[in-house]
Amino acid sequence: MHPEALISTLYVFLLAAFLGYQVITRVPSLLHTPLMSATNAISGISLVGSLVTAGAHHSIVSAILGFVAVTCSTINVVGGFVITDRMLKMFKRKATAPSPEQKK
Amino acid sequence: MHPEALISTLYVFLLAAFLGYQVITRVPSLLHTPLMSATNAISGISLVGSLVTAGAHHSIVSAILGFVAVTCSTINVVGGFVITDRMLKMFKRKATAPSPEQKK
Amino acid sequence: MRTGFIELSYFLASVLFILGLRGLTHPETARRGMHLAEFGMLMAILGTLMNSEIVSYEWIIAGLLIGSTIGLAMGLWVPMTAMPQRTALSHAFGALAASLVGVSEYYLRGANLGELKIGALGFEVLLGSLTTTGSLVAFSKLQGLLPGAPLTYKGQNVFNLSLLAVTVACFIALLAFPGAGVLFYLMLTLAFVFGVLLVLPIGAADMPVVIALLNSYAGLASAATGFVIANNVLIIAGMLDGGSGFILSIVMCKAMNRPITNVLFGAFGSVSEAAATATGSIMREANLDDVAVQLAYARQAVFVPGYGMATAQAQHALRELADALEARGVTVKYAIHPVAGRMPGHMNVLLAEANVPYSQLYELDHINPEFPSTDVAIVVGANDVVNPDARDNPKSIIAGMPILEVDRAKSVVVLKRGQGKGFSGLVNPLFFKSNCGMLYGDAKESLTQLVQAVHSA
Amino acid sequence: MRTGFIELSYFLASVLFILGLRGLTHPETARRGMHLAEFGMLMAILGTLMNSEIVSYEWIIAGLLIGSTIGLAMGLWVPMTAMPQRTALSHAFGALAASLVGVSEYYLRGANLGELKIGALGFEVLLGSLTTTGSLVAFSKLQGLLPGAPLTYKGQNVFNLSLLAVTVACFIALLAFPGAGVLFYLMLTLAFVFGVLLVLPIGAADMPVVIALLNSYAGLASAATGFVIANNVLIIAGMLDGGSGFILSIVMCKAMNRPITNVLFGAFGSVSEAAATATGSIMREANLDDVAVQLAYARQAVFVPGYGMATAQAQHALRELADALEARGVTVKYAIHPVAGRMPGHMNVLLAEANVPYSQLYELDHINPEFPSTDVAIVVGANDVVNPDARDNPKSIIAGMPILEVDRAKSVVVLKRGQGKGFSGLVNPLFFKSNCGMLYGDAKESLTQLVQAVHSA
Ligand SMILES: NC(=O)c1ccc[n+]([C@@H]2O[C@H](COP(=O)([O-])OP(=O)(O)OC[C@H]3O[C@@H](n4cnc5c(N)ncnc54)[C@H](OP(=O)(O)O)[C@@H]3O)[C@@H](O)[C@H]2O)c1
Ligand SMILES: NC(=O)c1ccc[n+]([C@@H]2O[C@H](COP(=O)([O-])OP(=O)(O)OC[C@H]3O[C@@H](n4cnc5c(N)ncnc54)[C@H](OP(=O)(O)O)[C@@H]3O)[C@@H](O)[C@H]2O)c1
Repeated sequence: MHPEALISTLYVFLLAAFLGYQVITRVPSLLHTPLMSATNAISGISLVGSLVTAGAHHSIVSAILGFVAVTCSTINVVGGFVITDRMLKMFKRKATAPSPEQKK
Repeated sequence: MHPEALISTLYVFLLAAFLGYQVITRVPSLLHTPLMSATNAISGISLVGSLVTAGAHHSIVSAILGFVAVTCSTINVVGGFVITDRMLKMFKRKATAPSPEQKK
Repeated sequence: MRTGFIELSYFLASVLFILGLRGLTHPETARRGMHLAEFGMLMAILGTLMNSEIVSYEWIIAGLLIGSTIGLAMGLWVPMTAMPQRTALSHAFGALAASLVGVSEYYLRGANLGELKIGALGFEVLLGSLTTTGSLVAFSKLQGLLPGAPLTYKGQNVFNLSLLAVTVACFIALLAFPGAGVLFYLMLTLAFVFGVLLVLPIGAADMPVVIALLNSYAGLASAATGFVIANNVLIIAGMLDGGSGFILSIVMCKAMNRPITNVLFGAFGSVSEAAATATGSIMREANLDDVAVQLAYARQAVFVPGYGMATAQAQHALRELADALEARGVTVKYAIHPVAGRMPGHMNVLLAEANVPYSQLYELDHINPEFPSTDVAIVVGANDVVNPDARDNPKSIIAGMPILEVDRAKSVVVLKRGQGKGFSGLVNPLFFKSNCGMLYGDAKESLTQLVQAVHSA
Repeated sequence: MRTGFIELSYFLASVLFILGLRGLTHPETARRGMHLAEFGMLMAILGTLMNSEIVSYEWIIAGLLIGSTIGLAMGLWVPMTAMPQRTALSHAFGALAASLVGVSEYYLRGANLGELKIGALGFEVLLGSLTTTGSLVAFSKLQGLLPGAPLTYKGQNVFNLSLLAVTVACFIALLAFPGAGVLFYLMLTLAFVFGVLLVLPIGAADMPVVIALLNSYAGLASAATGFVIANNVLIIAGMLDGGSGFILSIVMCKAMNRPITNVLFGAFGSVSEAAATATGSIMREANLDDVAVQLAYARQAVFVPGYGMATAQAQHALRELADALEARGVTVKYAIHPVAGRMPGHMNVLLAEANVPYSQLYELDHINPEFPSTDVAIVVGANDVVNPDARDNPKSIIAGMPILEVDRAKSVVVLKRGQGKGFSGLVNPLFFKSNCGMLYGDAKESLTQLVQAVHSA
């Protein structure tokens, strides 16, 4: 890697760490379970690595490793997003029967 | 610039923008005036550009431009930090004479 | 041109992931946020598929198809109560993927990677592998495939530390001799073994913290992959993931008032007998019809759900009871402790499943001042989170943990099956207080009966 | 090695800047945060001085010395009431520095920069230049060197827009012919002129929003410089600076309930006569001794400071009054409107200067519910922020702006010099209410007299 690119990558790392911290601490405990499955789904982005490994045909070994990796990541992506949506769909602010107190 | 480095720089830009937004929106209005002078001081970091311009002796024109830029940035850095500290020193949680209510 | 498009898709994906997680700061915007993140993922995948290094698509399509099928099945059918296990399993998948990409990269390029990349790659493989096996053990414990109790033996910590030292030594040696495949595969194997040994001595009840920690490892492994293949979106997503795991583990430890080292090395839950203190007085059994009448004529009732509600799947019955009471004009509130249940946000998601609006859920700080003016507090399978010892007895092992102060309510009814202890294995003095009655039985059954009794009250 | 150290210093500076601003989220941690940021700045400067491109230090040392002297003098002696001007001036300095670095870069390397860098450089010079002159005009208006009233003429907006179009055209042409110096210097000149024309038609009272906007431009210019010289810390600091300006301008516009376009092109404050509505009834003058007695025997008094307190420098006198009242057992609270005064946080910093603890300062949402149970509300040089028309009269030009509802207090006393209008030029129906009395005179004098009267009450 070009040294300039490496340095910038370190900055990306640093800023992403700070940003992750800032964003996640704002998630209310109400949504902590969906948060877990959402980050899970997003971490399936490692697909961008495994897809290339699976398709590059450098050797059969790497193709198989890549295939397993693609499968695993896809499970996370699809499963994670589906489950997150399933959960979030359930959160409602108002009941069908109105509840007397609405503060929080 | 190397294209890889350029791309990473764009990411730095993106993340810094998000991070700036997240961090600044958490500053309470109580501290908005110090915030203004603090960011002002920090923006004096453009010194890192002007110092090189002033010292590189490529030509007398650029040296003078650099000199003016160094002066301006230094005013901001020193003035900004001094004023911010002057203000922040004044913010006190408790009065010398205790105040009856402390909630907020 | 083509790389331009690929890079653009990654950049867009990064933006959308960040926006997506920001959406989670509020339940109103959460779903839209997730749709953005989904779209970002699609972009990134499509972009990657345009990569000119990819020459054949069979393996890719097979992987995507199988993965989607399994993922969809898991996503649709895993019950809400099994979330902790599912999360553990998915960390295993994620970490395995990171680890395998690393292995294949090493297999292909090995010695030609340069010191820095070898470093990142070793880090990725190390973290990925130990997270894989660690998460699998956590999954097995939670699913009941392995005994939940801590598995300890003499000298365990010393042994584990030595193993870790050897693994790290391999890693360092690899930095010096990047070409030495033996070192790499030895490190890989040791990391797999270490993951198992790391999690075995931790009790099932402490798994949530472990899972969150493993989550942050998995995130770091992803970020390291990003370094290796010079891909920024991976770094960003990895750090977001890692940050979430890290913060959730901190939240849990804080809410339990235990340092993280105690969770990891304390083998908590293996000493349940010793903690039982003599309390002298007796527990009063409550009569179901009495409780129903009490509830029916209360002004305000507060429900305190805990782990027992989750195991009994009693959330729907609880909601029905709330409906019945509200129909009679009783104000009903739910008090949610941050570590009630076995997972952050556990109670919230179960109650949401049962259609309880989140405006009725109250956090610790908001509900505690209300207990003195509450007529009846119903504790549904919660124990530790309402243990007044945490507040009153500085010698208790949970001393300092913030609790829901139900003992200050005018009267308390506890729904549990018998003399079972909570997660901490402590005796709960609440149960012996004069304003507290015990309603024995499975939470779901008790609640269903209560609903009928309220209707006829 | 040397570049390694330089890069490390920049990296550290970035971390410290972020941590420093994060410190500002709480007054307890704010000072420590700033010390971190100061240390980061020192690191970055020392790192830069090691740059091997630097061959002579005379100009550098001269600049640093002169800058530090002026900066220190300004920092120590600028009074708190002159903060808005100072801020405007410092944006001019910052933007000028960015612009000059850009000019010198173009002067030295010109055509050899490549399209992307020329783009960033043009952006930097454009924004830097217009911010420089714009901020100078803003400074002059606030300092009274230029008339504060909006300077408008027919066709102004059209003329300004055309000028902007020509400037942007130069910029685009420059992208195509990076070597054409004429284009560059023409663009530079036009940007300087445009900055002046942009700010001239805006009234002095609207300057705070303009200053915040110029702040965000200055930040963007810095970030663009970062692109040009490939320096990440500049990008980060620039975006933090820009973000702050952007957010503050939004906060102000929201609190005034005016869209930003209205601020920029509305020439607000030039139409004060038209807005005066007939109110019919009369204003009641209050007697100083009556007010003192009322205060002395109140249970709770709320002080509402506004721009008049700032101009009268009455914060110390106000604090003395609070002390006198508290000594008699009266509960004193300060109600702070987000846009009271002429700068975000203006009142907070003035009251802090007068030693008022910030736990006594209450924001809109916290104090409004308390007015009905407040015996006396003292309005010290505030006007618009307590104008009930904003709430009651949907046709008012400030309709929808959130206000401090002093009119709901049991009684209100307004300290002002005479019939002067507030920033918006509106008549304030509050002054005509039956529970409201006017105490005419300079705020500082009135307050000092009140203190004495309370002592002898
Ligand atoms: N939420 C998290 O993130 C998290 C993470 C790590 C650790 N923890 C720990 O988990 C604990 C959670 O506390 P908690 O109060 O929710 O639960 P708890 O202390 O584990 O108590 C659960 C109670 O539910 C009863 N129960 C079990 N099954 C039941 C059923 N089917 N019907 C009725 N009652 C049933 C049990 O008594 P019987 O057996 O007599 O029925 C027991 O008293 C805390 O100590 C916390 O530190 C939580
Ligand atoms: N804070 C910000 O960030 C910001 C930014 C942009 C715009 N603004 C605008 O500024 C306004 C602020 O409202 P405000 O209520 O604080 O002030 P205001 O509406 O401008 O009213 C100031 C009042 O103070 C009186 N006054 C002036 N000098 C005085 C003295 N020496 N002693 C006593 N009284 C004196 C004036 O009446 P007399 O002349 O009769 O004495 C006037 O009624 C809002 O309209 C807001 O939108 C604020």
